[in-house]
Amino acid sequence: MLSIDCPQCGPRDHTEFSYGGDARVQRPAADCDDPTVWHDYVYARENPRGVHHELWQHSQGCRSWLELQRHTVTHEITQVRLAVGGSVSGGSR
Amino acid sequence: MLKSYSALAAVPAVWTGAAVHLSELAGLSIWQLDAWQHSERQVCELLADITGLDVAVGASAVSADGVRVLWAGPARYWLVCSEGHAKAYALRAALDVTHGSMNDISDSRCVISLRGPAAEALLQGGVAVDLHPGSYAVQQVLLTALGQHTPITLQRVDHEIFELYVYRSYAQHTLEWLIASAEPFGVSWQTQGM
Amino acid sequence: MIEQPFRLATGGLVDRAQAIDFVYNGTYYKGYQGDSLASALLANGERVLARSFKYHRPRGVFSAGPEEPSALLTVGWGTRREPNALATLQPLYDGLVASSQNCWPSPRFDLGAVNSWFAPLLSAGFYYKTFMWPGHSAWMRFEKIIRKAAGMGEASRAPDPDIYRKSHAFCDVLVVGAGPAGLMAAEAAADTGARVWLVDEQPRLGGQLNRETELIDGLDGHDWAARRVARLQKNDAVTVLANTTVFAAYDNMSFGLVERCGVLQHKPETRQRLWMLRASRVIYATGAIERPLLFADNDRPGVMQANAVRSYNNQYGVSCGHRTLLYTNNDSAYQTAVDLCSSGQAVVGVVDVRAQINPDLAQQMHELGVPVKLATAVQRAKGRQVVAGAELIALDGSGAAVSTVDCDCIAVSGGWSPNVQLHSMVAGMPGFDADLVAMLSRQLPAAYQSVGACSGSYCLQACLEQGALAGASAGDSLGFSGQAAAGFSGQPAAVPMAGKHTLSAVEAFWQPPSAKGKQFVDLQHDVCRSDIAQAHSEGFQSVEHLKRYTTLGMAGDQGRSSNLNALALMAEHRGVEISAVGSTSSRPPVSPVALGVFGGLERGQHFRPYRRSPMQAWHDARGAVLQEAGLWRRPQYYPIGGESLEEAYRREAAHVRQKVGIVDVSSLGKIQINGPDSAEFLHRVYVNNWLKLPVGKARYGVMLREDGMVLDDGTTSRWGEHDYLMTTTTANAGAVMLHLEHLLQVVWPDLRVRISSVTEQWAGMAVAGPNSRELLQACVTGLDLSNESFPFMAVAEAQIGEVPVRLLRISFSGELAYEVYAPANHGQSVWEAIMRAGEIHDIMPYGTEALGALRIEKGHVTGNELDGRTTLGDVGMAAMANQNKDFIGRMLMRREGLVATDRPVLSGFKSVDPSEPLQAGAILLRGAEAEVEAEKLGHISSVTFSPALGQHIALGFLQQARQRTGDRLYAVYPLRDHAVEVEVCEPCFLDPEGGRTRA
Amino acid sequence: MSYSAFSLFRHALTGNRHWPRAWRDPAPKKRYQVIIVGGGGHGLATAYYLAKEHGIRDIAVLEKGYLGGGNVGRNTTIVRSNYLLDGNAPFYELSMKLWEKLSLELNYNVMYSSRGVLNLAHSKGQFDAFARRGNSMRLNGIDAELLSREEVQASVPHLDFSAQARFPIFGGLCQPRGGTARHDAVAWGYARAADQLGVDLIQNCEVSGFLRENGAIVGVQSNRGEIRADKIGLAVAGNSSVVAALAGLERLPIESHVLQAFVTEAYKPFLDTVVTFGAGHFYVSQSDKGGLVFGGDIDGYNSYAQRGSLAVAEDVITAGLAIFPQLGRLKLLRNWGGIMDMSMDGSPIICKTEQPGLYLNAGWCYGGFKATPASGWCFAHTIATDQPHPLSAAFSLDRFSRGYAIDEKGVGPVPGHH
Ligand SMILES: Cc1cc2nc3c(=O)[nH]c(=O)nc-3n(C[C@H](O)[C@H](O)[C@H](O)COP(=O)(O)OP(=O)(O)OC[C@H]3O[C@@H](n4cnc5c(N)ncnc54)[C@H](O)[C@@H]3O)c2cc1C
Ligand SMILES: NC(=O)c1ccc[n+]([C@@H]2O[C@H](COP(=O)([O-])OP(=O)(O)OC[C@H]3O[C@@H](n4cnc5c(N)ncnc54)[C@H](O)[C@@H]3O)[C@@H](O)[C@H]2O)c1
Ligand SMILES: Cc1cc2nc3c(=O)[nH]c(=O)nc-3n(C[C@H](O)[C@H](O)[C@H](O)COP(=O)(O)O)c2cc1C
Ligand SMILES: [Zn+2]
Repeated sequence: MLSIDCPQCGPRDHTEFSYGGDARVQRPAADCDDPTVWHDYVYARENPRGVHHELWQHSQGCRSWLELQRHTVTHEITQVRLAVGGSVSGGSR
Repeated sequence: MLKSYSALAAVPAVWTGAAVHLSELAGLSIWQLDAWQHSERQVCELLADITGLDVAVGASAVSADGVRVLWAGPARYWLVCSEGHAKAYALRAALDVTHGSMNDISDSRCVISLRGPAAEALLQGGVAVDLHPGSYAVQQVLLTALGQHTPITLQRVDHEIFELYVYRSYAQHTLEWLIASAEPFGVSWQTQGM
Repeated sequence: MIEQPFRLATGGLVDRAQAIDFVYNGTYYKGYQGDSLASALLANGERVLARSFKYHRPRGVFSAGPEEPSALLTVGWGTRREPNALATLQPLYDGLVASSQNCWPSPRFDLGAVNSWFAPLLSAGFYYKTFMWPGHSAWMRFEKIIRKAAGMGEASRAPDPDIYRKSHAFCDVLVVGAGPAGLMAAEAAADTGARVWLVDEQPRLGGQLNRETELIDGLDGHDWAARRVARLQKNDAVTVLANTTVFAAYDNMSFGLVERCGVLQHKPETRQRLWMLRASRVIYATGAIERPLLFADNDRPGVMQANAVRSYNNQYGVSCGHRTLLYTNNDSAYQTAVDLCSSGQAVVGVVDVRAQINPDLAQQMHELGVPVKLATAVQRAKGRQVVAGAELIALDGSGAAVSTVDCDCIAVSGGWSPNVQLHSMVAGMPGFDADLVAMLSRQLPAAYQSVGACSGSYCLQACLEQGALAGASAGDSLGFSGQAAAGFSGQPAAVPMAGKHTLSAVEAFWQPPSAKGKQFVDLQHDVCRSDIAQAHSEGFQSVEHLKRYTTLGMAGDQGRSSNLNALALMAEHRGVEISAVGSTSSRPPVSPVALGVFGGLERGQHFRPYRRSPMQAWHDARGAVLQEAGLWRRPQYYPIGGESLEEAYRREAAHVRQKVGIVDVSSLGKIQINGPDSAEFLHRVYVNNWLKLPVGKARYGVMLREDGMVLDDGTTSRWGEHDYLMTTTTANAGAVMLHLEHLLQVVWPDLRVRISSVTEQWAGMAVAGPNSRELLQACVTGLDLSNESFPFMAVAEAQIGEVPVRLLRISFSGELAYEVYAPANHGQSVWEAIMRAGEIHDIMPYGTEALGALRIEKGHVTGNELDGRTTLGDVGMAAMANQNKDFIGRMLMRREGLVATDRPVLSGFKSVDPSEPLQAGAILLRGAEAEVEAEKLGHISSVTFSPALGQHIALGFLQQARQRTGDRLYAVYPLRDHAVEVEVCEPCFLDPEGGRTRA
Repeated sequence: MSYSAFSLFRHALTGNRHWPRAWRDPAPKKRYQVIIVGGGGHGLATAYYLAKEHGIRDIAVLEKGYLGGGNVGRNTTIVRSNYLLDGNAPFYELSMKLWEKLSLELNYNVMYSSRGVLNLAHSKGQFDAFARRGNSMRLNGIDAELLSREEVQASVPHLDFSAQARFPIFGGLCQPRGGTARHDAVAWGYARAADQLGVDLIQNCEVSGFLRENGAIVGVQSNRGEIRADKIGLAVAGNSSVVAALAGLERLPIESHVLQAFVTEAYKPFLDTVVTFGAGHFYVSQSDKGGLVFGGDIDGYNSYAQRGSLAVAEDVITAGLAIFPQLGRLKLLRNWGGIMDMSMDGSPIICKTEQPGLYLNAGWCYGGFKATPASGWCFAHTIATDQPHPLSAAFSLDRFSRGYAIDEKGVGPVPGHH
């Protein structure tokens, strides 16, 4: 089980969180009309075997969206910060 | 005024021991204050001004004279007081809409008090956060879950006294779970005469 | 009959003053307090307890612990019986009932034993090579027969009546295992002031100390252990649990523990408890188990671990045989000989494969009068049902003839295997240590320590020292200074003294002489040495292939006592080192765990929370039939008399159109939106325009996912300058909230908007029907409900019986209708007030079924239509989107596939015979025949009888629907061999101009 | 040598000492006509059908570990073709047809057991959705039966039909031809049959890079050296993103997630049907050894570690107890994880890629075991002919940009939710 150190609430079991996937995708600008950019935003994903930048929401806690750096083999979490103002992601969550 | 109904009215009284006493704290008002990203300080100052409490930015909980301010998430606070408390209305009147908003969410939560030597162990059955007094101090508020499916707000009011704010629709299920879980310790639940 | 013929006259840690009655295979027996079921059965001379999995060979007790492969019994009776219980780990209690499994009529005489005649055919992987003929379904026929032979114990068919509980737990230092190493570790850690958990799976703490005879600080080992335990139990910061297995280690130092608290009763208050423990440091002190040596018929009851024989002798005061032969490749078995002799048992000899042993040992044996045969091996166990002798063969190459020894117990020691299952779950594979002849986990991350026998230290003194050091350093590393403990010097705790003894010298001995008869490597799965040879010759040579092909190590004991022997055999076949063969992975659980404990109290009705509406009590009192809606249960209809669903909803729906009805809509998601940028936010979230919604008005909106599919729809109303209330569907309430929070926090953090879920704050009810205005005007104060002052889509605050309520003039039913939102605690009384006021208007409550009928008549969509694959265009709302702004889904909704003209779109349908019902899930075809590959034109999504139209109608999706209006098609339902002729019509069946709504 | 009752008997007489190898253990050649990366079910099946159906015998299957050690060797073995969408249904039905004769085809008993797959419905809405699926299946020539509550009870009497059930059973959809197959036997059966057709099965051979000439992929780098080929097919399941990235296919529409599976001790059989409980994410069957094999939802975060968390075990087992309350006393024997290649719409990808010489087979989520025969069949076709097979044409990589996602669940581009 993962333990995520929420900057607002302290270390919590990952079961209190909802996963949001790749944190590196960026919603294109409001005036962007390039379909490939939009396709990549919604469908193309980093999926590294190694450190992954990813979003989690503390949905059963303070409801903050967080950005984590987590290793996808050891599951070690090396950074947690509020996602506020940071990168964005797509799809319905 | 029309009658108010408790979400826990259907749960019959229980007495199998005194290690945990469960009761409903009815008649509380819960006001939710939300600040915008950069106005949290102003909102806290206002809260401090009107309640007379020492509300620091991000403070977990402060209380006095039946008025309580609880941290409820980033830049979000709950003012918990008795129903119709003048301070709540004063605060509402004084809050500048460019700093934040204030909503009455009293009916959205049911508040269950747990007291007794086994209260901590009982809650630990469902809460995945360390409740040992060394890590969870008196006054502190936790936004967490009971089991994997019920979000709750929990405050340790005293060493052996906890107050659990649970969504109203989950309240009866939660109380039934608490009573069943507390069986090995001995538990009492007194329905409010409503 | 003599009572307990194999019970020693004295000795053991059992309480002879407390005799215990128990039943085994229908017969009463006696044992003592402190016995395990295995020790009590052995004391009573019961040696054949079970039949083996594949060949139905007789089996008895092999070990004295959790590694037991053979003595699996069913314990308890009726719904409380537990199949496959380990007799070695089950403490005896008064009234315990146990029985043998996998045999008929009895373990001693078992008809299933015919299997062993076919043994050569049942070699490794035989089922892959046959049962394929005749015909394609040959396997199905053979399978039926094979399944009859499957399985060991029998599961109860009735629900498990016992209670299981779960709890989270936290500590600074977890110590797994309460042998000498674990006890010292726990004590030293506790002395630093850390919060410590000490856990052991045995009923009695002390580990090997209960089995051995070594002295510690001049005390008997078990006595020393008992004192340490007592001291630890006095410390508030220490939790000590017996009968508790740490069954798994997970990421981030979390552990699964199962406490068998009810193990001493047939009908306990709580049977077991799951502890979900998080520790900052862990110290593994899990000990080691003894491996067998291979020889022919080594599965005969009476062939046991030497250490188990010692344990039955010392801990339980039970003799495992009248004439015991020891067979070993290391020193530790000699301890068994010593202990047996000192309790007056006959040891017929020690057979040691080594050519040389420590002279002290030889001397000791000589003094005891125990003959030692060096460079000799046991080649075969004799005896048909139980051991009756042993055939020995000299290993010195002299070709010395085989000799025979009379014995009824062969106590075997093939060396020790450290218990590293937990270590390996997170730290990776253990490696082979050639000196210790064992698999060891050497490299553990800093927070993990391994001490005592599980780290390869078999000397008691070393175990104590390592434990003390590990405990202190764990506490230290967490910053505990030791102040909490009086007398703590900052140094490791004083280590008690145990008698020094030399380390156990062990010599690898993997290739026993071959002899006629099966040599069992994995006793529980009946995997033999020949199976391993066969796997090798067929190319199943990697450990994982070996395991999977032969099923070695895949039984309940997970090959604890067999894996290394098998790996060694494979290494030999392949001509490589054992270290090159590797080992299979260790997985949770370390030993089998009852499923019930994972469920805890979340069973039956408490499997998931039941979310109740504020008006639930009213619905219940009114006899509403409830319908599952996620975690909610909503009134589906309110039957009067013996009404059926069909009758009730038609009545309810008709009534709404004619008079007035009320429906509970509290489960709809409600989201409070505040802040100066709220309008802009809504404008970006919904496809339509939101910048100009005035205060006091509501608007319908549709939101998309970023991929252009409809996410949800609902109305949002504006209550103040910066104050909006959004409603969502019941099903999507959570998803929409998450979506909006994501947008606000991550995508557009600069928007000054705060949202919060207020679903629970408001009880919601819709009052609908031509009489609704008149009715509500009679009970609402503070608001003029006339069409002029409160038109369609207006919203306002008012009171009902002094309760402040919110009124919204919106309509899902297509009638003149209002939604009333009251603070939840007053929901029921407001509902009741409306019912009272409605009496003269003949108000009637209606459920979701009638609600469905009404909305289908209007062509309004719900989850049946918005199934996550629907575009705006599919539901005829493409025009609603404002393409001149950015909104979620704007770009991807334009993709080719989403705007293709052959997409089925929302349409209405009537059955051509108006009395013929339609069914949701039917497929639309041109013809009535359900022909395979017939062109599917669409499907029916929602159906109802429309009281207003007096006929059955439906909504659905149809290709080119608008061109097909008036066409006749078939709604085909091959699952029931059914087809209904339908006429295509507009999706809105009633009042398309909306006159009723606006009346 | 062919397996038969006779060969079993003959070998039994000689102590089973002379069974030949099931497949050779060749050293890799310098070049092949086709390389398949990944010795799981799909890779092996692809090699087999390339050799059998397309006459290409110069093939190597490169497997980084042992054959069948990936998801094919760790799945819950459910085989079915009960799909709603037209992009999926005919493909999985092809698979079903291949399953039905697979043991004979491979001369290896894969123990395909058509014991029926029963999906439970707990509300009218769910039931109607099942009906739509079942009707659609029937029209696609796939067997399906809609069961009332009573019919479900008659077929699986041990389910909880009491008033205690939190989500009472409303009815169900059953595919009688659905069932299970023996996971390992599928891998080994294809391996042995492919080997007999001359395919080189190379174990402990991890592909770590690709060789490129004139813009085309012409071979691989591996821990066993460079190996060249005209065409290279990737069938590496959970590792698809990683291996594809080595070949320059960055950022596939895939996330890798852990899915756990569970097996209990062996008990006398009492459950002869596969049962799935959608409301609680649980599916179960009882193996011929007597163990209950079951699984649930994914752990829910990107991972390449084949291990899961206690919380999911808790959740899955709790759901199991909700429909089978008598399971409480049965014991969990082992619990493991596998890495799912979760795609953006929950459907697979079988196609030629934009990199000349490179072919992709990925995105199987937790449903790729049942697809094994058809996946091999269609992927072999694609590699051999450079054309998509008609039944897998919908599984193209560009379906996302064109707006033709095949989203059975309707949850949108969130891999973890499929
Ligand atoms: C717990 C679980 C339960 C499941 N249940 C079901 C079910 O009930 N029904 C169903 O239909 N499906 C199920 N699945 C899904 C199914 O198992 C997979 O979709 C399917 O097996 C994937 O195809 P495969 O067999 O080719 O994959 P794999 O067996 O994973 O094969 C891929 C191979 O590629 C190898 N590889 C990876 N990288 C490299 C490299 N660089 N070089 C060389 N080789 C490499 C791997 O070692 C692996 O052997 C389940 C999966 C899991 C994990
Ligand atoms: N003479 C020899 O060759 C030899 C060999 C091995 C051990 N020994 C002796 O054995 C002793 C070793 O001491 P120790 O403390 O390392 O081990 P131990 O065997 O005394 O204690 C280990 C304890 O861990 C418990 N345990 C194991 N796995 C567990 C789990 N998953 N959950 C809960 N409990 C678990 C066991 O029940 C046992 O009580 C010493 O006395 C040593 O002399 C001697
Ligand atoms: C259908 C199926 C049944 C299984 N049955 C057993 C079993 O009876 N005993 C066992 O120990 N493991 C069993 N396993 C699990 C394997 O031992 C192993 O854990 C799994 O294949 C994953 O491999 P790994 O644990 O080596 O990573 C089974 C696996 C599958 C897929
Ligand atoms: Zn938080």
